[in-house]
Parts: sequence; C-alpha cells; structure tokens
Amino acid sequence: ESDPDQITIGIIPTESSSSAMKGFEPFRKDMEKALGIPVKLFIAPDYAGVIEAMRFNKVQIAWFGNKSAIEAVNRAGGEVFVQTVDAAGNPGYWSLVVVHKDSAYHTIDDIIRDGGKLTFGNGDPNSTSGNLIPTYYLWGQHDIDPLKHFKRVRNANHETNLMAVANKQVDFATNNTENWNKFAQVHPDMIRNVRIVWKSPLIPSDPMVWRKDLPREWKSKIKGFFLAYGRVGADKEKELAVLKGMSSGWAPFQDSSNHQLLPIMEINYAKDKMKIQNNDRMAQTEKSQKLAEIDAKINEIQSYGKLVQQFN
Amino acid sequence: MQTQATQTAAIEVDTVSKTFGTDKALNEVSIRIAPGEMVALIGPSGSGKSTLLRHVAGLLAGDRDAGSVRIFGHQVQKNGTISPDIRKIRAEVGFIFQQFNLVGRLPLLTNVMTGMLARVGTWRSLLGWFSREEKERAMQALDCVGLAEHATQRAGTLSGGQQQRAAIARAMEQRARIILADEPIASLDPESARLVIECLAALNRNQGLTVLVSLHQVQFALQYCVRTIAMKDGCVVFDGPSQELTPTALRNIYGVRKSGVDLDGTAPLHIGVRPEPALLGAAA
Amino acid sequence: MQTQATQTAAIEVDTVSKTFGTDKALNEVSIRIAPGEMVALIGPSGSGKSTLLRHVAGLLAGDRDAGSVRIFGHQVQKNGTISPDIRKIRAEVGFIFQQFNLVGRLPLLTNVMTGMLARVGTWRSLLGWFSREEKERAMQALDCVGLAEHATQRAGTLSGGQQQRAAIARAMEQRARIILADEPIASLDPESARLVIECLAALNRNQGLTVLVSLHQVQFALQYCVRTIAMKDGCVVFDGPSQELTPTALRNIYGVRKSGVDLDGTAPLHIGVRPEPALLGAAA
Amino acid sequence: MTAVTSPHKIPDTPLCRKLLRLLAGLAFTLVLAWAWRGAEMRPLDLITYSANMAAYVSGFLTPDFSEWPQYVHQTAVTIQIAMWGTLLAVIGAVPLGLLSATNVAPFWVYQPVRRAMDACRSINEMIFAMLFISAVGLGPFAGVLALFMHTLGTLAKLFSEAVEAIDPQPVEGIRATGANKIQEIAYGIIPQVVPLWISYTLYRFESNVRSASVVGMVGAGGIGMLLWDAIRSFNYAATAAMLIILVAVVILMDLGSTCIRKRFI
Amino acid sequence: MTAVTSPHKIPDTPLCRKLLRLLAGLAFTLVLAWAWRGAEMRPLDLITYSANMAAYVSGFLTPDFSEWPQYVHQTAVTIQIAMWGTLLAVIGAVPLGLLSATNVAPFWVYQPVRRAMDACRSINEMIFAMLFISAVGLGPFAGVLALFMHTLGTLAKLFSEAVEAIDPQPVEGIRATGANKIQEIAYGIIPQVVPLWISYTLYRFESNVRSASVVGMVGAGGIGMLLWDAIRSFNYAATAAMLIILVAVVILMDLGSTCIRKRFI
Ligand SMILES: Nc1ncnc2c1ncn2[C@@H]1O[C@H](COP(=O)(O)OP(=O)(O)OP(=O)(O)O)[C@@H](O)[C@H]1O
Ligand SMILES: Nc1ncnc2c1ncn2[C@@H]1O[C@H](COP(=O)(O)OP(=O)(O)OP(=O)(O)O)[C@@H](O)[C@H]1O
Ligand SMILES: [Mg+2]
Ligand SMILES: [Mg+2]
Repeated sequence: ESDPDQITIGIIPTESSSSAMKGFEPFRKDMEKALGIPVKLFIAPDYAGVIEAMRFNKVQIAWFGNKSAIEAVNRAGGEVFVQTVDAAGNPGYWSLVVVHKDSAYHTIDDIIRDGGKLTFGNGDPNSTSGNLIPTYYLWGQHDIDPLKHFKRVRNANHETNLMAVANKQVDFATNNTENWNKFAQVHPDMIRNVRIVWKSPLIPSDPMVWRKDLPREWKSKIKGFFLAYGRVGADKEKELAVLKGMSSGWAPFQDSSNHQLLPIMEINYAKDKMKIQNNDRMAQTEKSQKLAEIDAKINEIQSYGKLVQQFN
Repeated sequence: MQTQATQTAAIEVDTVSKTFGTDKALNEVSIRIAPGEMVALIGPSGSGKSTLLRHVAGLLAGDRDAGSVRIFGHQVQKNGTISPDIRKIRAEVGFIFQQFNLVGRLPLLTNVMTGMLARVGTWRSLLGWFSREEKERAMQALDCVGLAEHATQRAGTLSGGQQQRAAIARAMEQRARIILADEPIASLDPESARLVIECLAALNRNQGLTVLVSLHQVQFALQYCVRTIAMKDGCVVFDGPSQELTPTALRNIYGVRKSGVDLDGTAPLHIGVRPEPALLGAAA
Repeated sequence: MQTQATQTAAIEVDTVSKTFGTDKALNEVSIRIAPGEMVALIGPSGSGKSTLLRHVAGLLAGDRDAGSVRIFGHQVQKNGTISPDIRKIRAEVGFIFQQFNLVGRLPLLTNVMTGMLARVGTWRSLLGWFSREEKERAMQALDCVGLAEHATQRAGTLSGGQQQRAAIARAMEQRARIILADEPIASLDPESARLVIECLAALNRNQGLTVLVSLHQVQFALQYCVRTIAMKDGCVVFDGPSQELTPTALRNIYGVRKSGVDLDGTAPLHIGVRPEPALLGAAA
Repeated sequence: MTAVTSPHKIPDTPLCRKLLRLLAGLAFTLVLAWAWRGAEMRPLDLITYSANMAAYVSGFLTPDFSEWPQYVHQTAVTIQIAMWGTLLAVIGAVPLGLLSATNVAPFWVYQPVRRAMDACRSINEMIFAMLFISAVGLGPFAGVLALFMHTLGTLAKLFSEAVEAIDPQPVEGIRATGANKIQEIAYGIIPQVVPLWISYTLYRFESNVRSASVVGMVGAGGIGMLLWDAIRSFNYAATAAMLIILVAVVILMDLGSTCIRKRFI
Repeated sequence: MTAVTSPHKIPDTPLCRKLLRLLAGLAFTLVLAWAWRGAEMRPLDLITYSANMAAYVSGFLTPDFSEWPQYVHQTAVTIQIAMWGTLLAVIGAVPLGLLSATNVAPFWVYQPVRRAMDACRSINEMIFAMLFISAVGLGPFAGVLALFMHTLGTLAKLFSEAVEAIDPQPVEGIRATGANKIQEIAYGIIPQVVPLWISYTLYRFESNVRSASVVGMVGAGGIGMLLWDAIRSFNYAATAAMLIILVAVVILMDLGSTCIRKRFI
C-alpha cells in the first residue's frame, strides 16, 4: 500500500448523458487542490472498461450506477463510499412503465391480462430501471416470463423505447423518471403522447466507488473532501454551484457504503433465479442446486438487512 | 453506295497534332485515304503510328487548337473534342491493336464475340445471350485464324501470336467498312503473317474495305499495298506509291534517329560484361 | 573459366514436357547449347517457343514426372520442381520477354535499373538508393537503345517498339552470361531490329555470351545464327546448321497447321461483310 | 526536341518538386507528432504492465459453451440480417460505384454521387436505424435497412476505387468495336474488377455479421448483442465461447471468399 | 490433340458444370429465402409509413452549431487517435498482407497468417480495448491500440486480396532478373497495388475517425461519443450539426484520397 501519485476518476453517466466532462471539471480542480496530487477524469459511456481499469488499479475512484457498482465491488475490489443526491433532494429515482396516451390500458394488471395481444418494449438487459426493476416487481411477482407471456418483446434503450411508444410501435415499454424528464425537456410535444401506468419503489441514487486498497489516510482525505464539498468551508456557495452543474444537477454527497447495494443485489439474484427457473434445457438436479445456492445468498442478504435494521 | 463513297474520303485527317508533356507525338499530320484503298503506314519506333491510328478511331483526342478527323465525311473529332456520336462511327471501324487489348480474364470466344457488341442490343449483350448463329460466326472467325480449339481458353493465357490472331478475329467479327491494323503481324510467324495480310488484301479487293495497316516489315508494304505513308518524329515524311520507296528513301526514313544509335553497327551497345562471372565460375 | 565452361553445356534441356489442361505445350523437348553459341529458335505461333524459354529460366516448372533443365551444369529444375537456388542462376540469365513484362507504373529508368537488382543489396534496392554510377550505366543502356530522352516517362505509356527496346535494355543491364530473347525484334522497325540483333551477335562474338533467341523473321536466323532449332506443336522438329534450312524444310515447319487454315491463300478468312453498311451508308 | 541531349545525363528531379516533397514530408511528420501527443502514446507501458494483460486474457481461457444453441441461433439471426443488408447494398453499389469512378463517369456525375456516398458512410448507423424504426418498427427489417445504407456507402467507394485502378487497354479494345458505355463496362471493366468486388462484398458481409450495434439496437438480438452483454457482465467464459463461434464463422467466410475469388482471378 | 475437331463447333459447357451451377443457384436462392423470413422483410412498410420517416428527418433540418468549438475539438481528438491506430496498422498490414497472399507466400505461411488476421477482425474491439486498458489505463492510447488490432486484421485482408488480383507478368519480368523475393515484391508487386492500398488505408482511417465505440469506451471522448450522446438525448439539432462536421471531414478525406491516388494510378 504505497501512496498514490495520482488519482484517476472514471465516470459512467448513469443512463444517457452528455457534457459530463464540463460539469466535472471544476470539481476535479478543487479535488486536485485539496489532495495535492494530480487528479484525472475519464468519461466512458459504458462501465465495462472502467471496471476493468479499476480491477487493474488504473482507476481509483469511479461513479457507477447501482448495478455496475455491484460488479465493481465483486470484481474490481471496489467499495461504495458516498452517494449522489439529486438537486431536488431526492435520494434516488423511479422506474416507469409507459403507454401511448390513447392506449386502453390504465393499470399494469390490464396489461398483464391482455398480454397475449401486446408488444413490449423492454429495456436494455443491463439497465437497472429499464429491465431489472420491472422484471422483479412486475413479472417476477406475477410469475410471468415476459418472453412467453407477451406477443412480442423487444430490447432497446430508454430513448428508443419512449419513441417507440410515442409512435405506437410498441404497446408499452419501460422507462425511468430521469429519462422521462430529459425527454420532456427536448420533446415537450412528444411527451404528451405518452402516459405513465406504473411507478416503481425508489431506486437508490448512484454510488461513488473507490478501490478498497487505497491507503487509509488517503481514504479519509478523499471521503472528507467529498462529504465536505458544498457543505462546509468558505467556498461553500461556489461548490454548491459546481455540484448543481454536475450531471443532472446534484446536492452535496451523502455518506454511503456497500450497504446501499443490497436491495439491488437481492433483486439481481431474484432475476437470476427466474432465469434459471425458466431455463428448460437445464437438468432438474442442476437447477435445484443452483436455485438453492441463490436462495442461500438471498437469505444472507435479508438476514444482514434485518441485522442492520435492528441496530439502527 | 459505291459511287457516293468515292466522293468523300474514307479517312481524312486534317492537321492533327498531339503533345504528350513536351513531346510532340503527332505534328500537324494530314492524310486522306479514299474508300477502297489499302495503305501501309511505316516509320521508326516511336514515330507516332499507333498514336495516329488511335486518333483516327477517336480513341484519343488531339491537341486543343488544331485539326480534325473525319470518316466517310462523319466527324470523329475536331479541335481536341471527340464527337458525341462517335460510337456509331467506331462500329464501322475495325481496330487491331498493337498490344492486342484483349480482356485477359474472358475466354477467347467471348473476346471475339465482343466484336459484334455494336450490332447486339445492350440488354442481350449484358445478359450474354448470344444467338447460336452469332456463336457460330465467332467460331468460324476463330477457325479462320486457326484458334478454334482454343475457344474456351482464357485470352490471357494464349501465346503472343495467338493473342494477335484473336485480336484480328475480333476486328473481323465487327464487319466494319474500315480496318485500322496496328502492326497486326508483328508477333506472327512468316506463314501466319502472309495469311493475315493476304486476308486483309482480299477483304480490300473483294469487298471494297478500306485498310490502313501499320507495318514494320517493309517487304509486306511493298508487296501488298499500292500506297505507303511513312512517318518520322510525328510528321508524315512520305506519302505516295509504294514502288517509289527506294532503299535511299527507306534509309532516310529509318536512318538518322532521335538519339545516338549509330547505324554503322561498329559500336553497338557498349555495355560490358562482368569480368568474372562470380557465382557460376566459383561454383562450377 | 573459358576452358571449364566448354566442358559443361551452357543450356541443357533434357526431355522436358509441359501440359496445360489437356494440351501438350512441350513434348519431351531436349536441347543442348554449348557456351558461346548463338542459336535461333523458330516455329509457328503456339508451337511452344515461349514456354520452352520460360522453362529454361526456371520461370515455369515442367510436368511432374519428366525432364530437367541445367544451366552451366547447375540444376534449374528437375521433375517439375524448381531448384531452390534458382535466383542465383537467374541472375546469370538475361530474359527478354515477348510481352516485355515491364512494370507499367514505374519510370523507364527504374525499369531498366531493376536489371541490376541481383547485384544490388536487398536493403539498398528497397530504399531505391542506386549509386550515381549505376544510374549512369542504366542511362547508357537507354542511350544505346535510343530511349535516353524517355528516361522519366512511365513504361506503360511508351510505344510498342520503345517498350521492347526498354526490355532489351533491362536484360542488357543484367550483365548475364546467357541471354534468352523471346522475339526481341517483333515490334521493331527494320533498322532497330538489325541493330538489336547485331548487338546480340556482338555480345556473343566479343564476350562469349550464349544467346538463344526466338525469331519469326527467318532471314535474321539465317543471317546471324549458325545454328537453328525449330519447334512445332511442342516438339523439336529441326536442330542443326541454319544453312540446312531449305525452303522445303521451312515449308514443313510452318506449312501444315493444327487447324484448318490452308496455305494456298485461295480461301482466306471467309468472314462476310454486311451487305448494307447501314448507318454510314444511310447517313452519308 | 531536336536538340541533342548530352548522352548518359541522369534525369534530375526538378528542384521545385524536391522542395515540395520535403515540405510534404515535414508536414506529415509534424501532424504525426501532434497526434502522438494527442493520443498520449506511452508504448513502454505495454511491457511494464504485460502481467495485467496476461491476467485479463486468462479469463478467456476456459470457454463455456453450455448456452451454445442460443449462440448458434443468434448467429443465424445476424447472418440473415447481414445477408439481406449486404445483398441490397451490392445491388445499389454496382451502379453507384461505377458512377463514382473518375474513369467511367464525367465530373458532374461522379462528384455528387461520391459525396452522397460519403454521407451514407459518415452518418451513424444508429441514425439510420432510428429512421427506419420510425417506419417499419423495431425488428430485424429495420436492421437490414440500416446496414444497407451504411454498406452501400462503403461498397460504392471501394468498388469505384477498384474501377479506377484497372488496366485501360482492354477497355479501349472493347470501345474500339463501337460498343456503348454499358457494354464497355460489362465486357471491359467488370471482368477486371470482379475478384476485388467479390472480396469487398464478402468483407462487408462478414463485418455486418460481426457488427453488434445496429442489430442489437433495433431490438433484433443477434450474436453481437449477446456478446456485448456477456462482456458487460464480465462473463468471459461465455464471451470466449461466442468469440470462438464468431472466429469460426469469419474463417469460414474467408475460406469461401478465397474459393469464389479463385474462380475469377 | 491431333484429332481434328469439326469446324465451327461451338464449345459446350460440360453437363456436370451446368448441373453444379444450377445447384449452386438453387442453394443460393433458398438461403436468401430463409434469410428473408428471418429478417422479416416487409418492404411495403417503407412506403406506407414514409410520413414517419419524414417526421423523423425533419428533426435534423435545423442544425445547432452553438457548441461547435467542442465538436471541432473532439473531432481533432478522434483524428489523432485514428491516425496512430491506422498508421501502426498499416505498418503491420504491409508485411502481414503480403504473407497472407496466395501468390506471394507458401501454403504453410499464408494459412496461419490469414487465420490470425481473421481472429484480429472478429474479436470485438471492446475486448481489445479492455485488454489494453488493463495495461495502459483509460485514455486515448488504449483506443489507439484497440483500433490498431482491428484495423490490422482488416487491412491485412484487403491488402492481400489486392495482391492476389495483380497482373503476374511484370512480376515475372522482375523475377527473371534474379531479384530475390523482397525485391520482386518491392519492384513488381507494390507498384501495381499501391493505388488500392492507399485507398484502403484512407478508408480505414476515415472509418476509424467515425467509429464511436472504441474511443468513447476507453474514456478518450471523441466526436463519436458526443454524437452518440446527442442521439440518445434526442437532441437532433446538435446531432445534425455534428453530422455535418463528420460528413465534411469524410468528404475532405475522400478528396485527399483521390488526390493521392491520382499520382499513383
Ligand atoms: N498458362 C497457360 N494456360 C493454358 N495454355 C497455355 C498457357 N500458356 C501457354 N499455353 C498454350 O501453350 C501453347 C504454346 O504457347 P507458347 O506461348 O509457348 O507459344 P509460342 O511458340 O511462343 O507462340 P508465339 O510465337 O505465338 O508466341 C499455346 O497453344 C498456348 O495457348
Ligand atoms: N500516354 C502517353 N504518354 C506519354 N507519351 C506517350 C504516350 N503515348 C505515346 N507516347 C509517346 O509518343 C510517341 C509516339 O508513340 P507511338 O506509340 O505512336 O509510336 P509508334 O510509331 O506506334 O511506335 P512503335 O512502332 O514502337 O509502336 C512515343 O515517343 C511515345 O513514347
Ligand atoms: Mg505502335
Ligand atoms: Mg511466344
């Protein structure tokens, strides 16, 4: 554990995002000043490269989505240390199911009932809000395999899905509040053609992850800088303005830990479970063995969660 | 038709010049060939024979400011612009190229059949639908030049003389009224050469074709062509009855060359041979 | 060296055959040429002259089961396998191709300088660093064939005869001990032709080069070569002193051809001409 | 012209051309140096950290073929889409490629055609994909159309440049028979370029099969998307399996391409 | 051979070849039909819903250049990366392309080299990107290396197929002088293929500049990533502006390519 001679930050804009570099630049400068060593920023639209980079210690700090943070923790020796908070103070965002405004469907139950007639615009398989959350809360709870239940399932990203709904090319699709707001800004006329029929429970906002093996003193320096930013000190107002310019607009960071990933992890396991259950080709013994493994993991998470609740 | 044709010249080249870089390959060349004539074109290597023939067929445009070419009164080019209806004229002019210009990847028979493209409709030729009769004609032409058994061979793999004969068959197949032949017998053995030139002469004599043939073997010019045109350094230096081509005249045409090759033969190529042929001498 | 060379043949071809498809281009050909000889190779078009020469230079491998070629005792090929040290042997053999085989996109001077590649190191030639002296030699060779002023022109744009002379200059530049010339004078005017053949003769006479030259103009063979080899349909049909080539012998060689061209000339190419030259007749 | 040049004079490159060459060389070097800085080249890192690369690669050493029926199926899907995308593009690229060759078409034809093809190539495939999604909806057909547009631009360019590099002599031979332009092309040009055209077509077909983005983007699945998913979930065992399948497919296509071209060379 | 064939007999294609041709044609048609179904081709939709396309395109009609300095900067970044990626690939592709040409290298050389190049092409650029990220970290250099590997595979293939299509006569001319293999290549082959090689190189350079994924993936930015962001956020005005810049760059490169090639044709 030697002192790092520079800190590299990887940034993966959660859903789709642009001009992140511009927003982060003043923050980077302030951080450089506070830490006294060079700080470099890399913005990559996909997390895979950043996670590999973190694994090989080419990146020390990164901003991930919840799901990618799990990968970083499992794979690249990462650890959540703070969490972003949006400018409105929301501690997270929500997954949505949308239909065309002229659609006959008003609840998710209607949709499930008429499933055989409907085309479903599902999210990218790696998207938390577009795929993971609806899979868990909607199809999982109703014991539905979307591929079999609906007439047709298309996987695409949020934007394409929203467009497809607006153009009546799919009957319903998944989305999330952040993407919805952005689309509404750019295409106010189009958004009027789309209606929300379902909103998920809260999804925790994005975590910041560092490499677990950073030296202790550096960890405290860094965490101190993040938490103090926009909260204390003479430059507080200026720093708040900087935070407001980052991504879709942030408030000061909040303390966090790997703990924030547990609900998503649980959902993830649930999804794996579904996949295995729906796999027709897997041998029955293998299936039950794998399911047992996953159940054990879910149990662990749940009991840990209970434990934590007990002490809080 | 015959009477009408005698009025206009078959080939009329009027002060055409052609400059490559700084080099004048044609220098105000004017010639006039009546229908039914058979004319030999001679001259030293690089004197502009091929260039002249390609101008006549409208394959090369002359210099901007001067000259025109007409075939049977139809304009081929003027002041360096090739006339737009050139294709129709070209169909009447068979061209035998010095380098054969066959399509190496196509079979010999197809190469010969390209001679009739102007008569075959675009669509039919695009789809390669040649009638049985057309194919038979092409085979007949190949048979005449002694290549019938090579019909399916790729043109690129034929021997030099075979390629030359294939080029001749293609031009014949065109059934043109004028034949421009650029050294059609250069790569042929004496018998084949005689056959080809006699065939040209027969076409000229029996069917009234106009023939302009460039030759290096002067004896053929003297024997088969009544009239000879001689070029040198891009200029026409002789144009008249072949029998006036005396040895002195020939010496004049071929004699003094652009650069320093002397004709006496006393000092031929002064390139040395290595004193010691190293490898083979040592190893043997 | 001279004494040693007389013991082994300069060129020794031993029952070489070559089949293309079903066509035997060479049929158990055996020839033996002593060092210092100048031999003419004649034969009708397609008789296998070029194929034979390419076998001698190891550019083409013969059929599997038969024959070998040796140059000064060094094996060029045997049983259809070209020997691995062929490059060293080729450096001693200058080859003048019937189709010239120049690199059309390179300037003439560079084409001539490729003749010395075997003498120039790989690296130097890769970088194109030819010494002043080497360039001067190449210019001298070009000057000899009368092309000095075309040195920077692209080989592809030269006239036919100029390309042929360029190919000769390249082969000369190689300073080989054997010259294989495939119709080196086919595209040349009479004077240039005489010059080239005299030059070959001089190299043979003065410097002891072995020369094997294929020719269509039999008079040159008779005049310059003591010995002539004649081929027909891939077989050697005559091999002896040139003066024994009587007109009957020649008629035998060139006379009866593979396919139906008759030699009497009574029925030359029977290709008709359109009865009515439609376009031009109507328009004129 | 009649002035006799001194014999053996080696032709010199004119001074102005030498200068121009020097300048061009200098400019090129400067641009490369600028790009070197911009690209932050640190070649030594490759050696210093080669252990990292080995560690990364080791993840691929145990391919997991358990899902192979899915891989094969998705490969077939991609092949189907790529096949029609490429076929349509070839049909368009033959005329457009000829029309953008300087030795076939006049200036006022080849300039606009070339520029249109440049645009086809440079407009992102995603934009075409979304354009066609708006008309034909999500699904493989939108992928076919998007691939078609992009491949058209590429093939037309490559086709035309092969045409520009042909030997003009055989074409002149055909022209002299009085053939019209189309016949000249069919008999003089096409036989010369056909081996290269086949090679380009199969290259583009292959690269369309590989291409992940478009086919995945329009919701048609395809091996590219599966592969991408596997990479993103760090499932390197599955990734390796799919790569092996892809490499096999590409090798098969390359062998096929060699076979077909051999008949035309 | 001595058997005299009857004159004027038109050579027939042998029956077995005719059958083979028919079979090949049938197989091809069947495969196309299979692909037609798989690709869910519905050409009529294009006409039925052309209004949708028009609506989509109309979004692009008002390009918004307000951010142009950023666009230009990112374009320059991509050019820098593509330049080195392409240059390195060319340096590798010249020998490898020659070694994978059937008319240059023997069987036991060109087979493995070709297969290696197939692998270079078919392994996803992302995998190379991550491989190099593990060694050199995030940044443009990883992009250069990933582009290099992929471009190497492509160029070596294209280079070798141009070599296979050359005219063998000039090469034989050089060979006969006793030149060794390398000299044969330098003087007989390269002059023939150089126009095509230049064309391929500039095509790959151009396509590397356009390519969004790799450069963005390694965190080096680039116009491709900006464009992608703009598309995904439905900012079609900005998208249109960037497209115009990209089209201009590609047109410039195409013009440059024409200029350079003209000197070698
Ligand atoms: N690559 C090849 N493929 C098929 N046949 C060939 C090939 N090369 C030559 N031939 C055939 O071999 C025979 C001999 O050809 P060759 O070139 O040796 O003749 P040649 O005596 O040089 O004739 P010419 O005087 O016309 O040059 C010809 O019938 C020719 O068609
Ligand atoms: N495309 C070209 N570019 C430059 N120079 C050329 C071009 N074509 C021909 N020349 C030159 O023009 C002159 C005349 O060439 P041409 O081919 O007409 O000669 P020729 O009389 O046919 O000679 P040969 O008997 O050798 O065939 C030559 O000096 C040649 O180098
Ligand atoms: Mg000529
Ligand atoms: Mg020959």
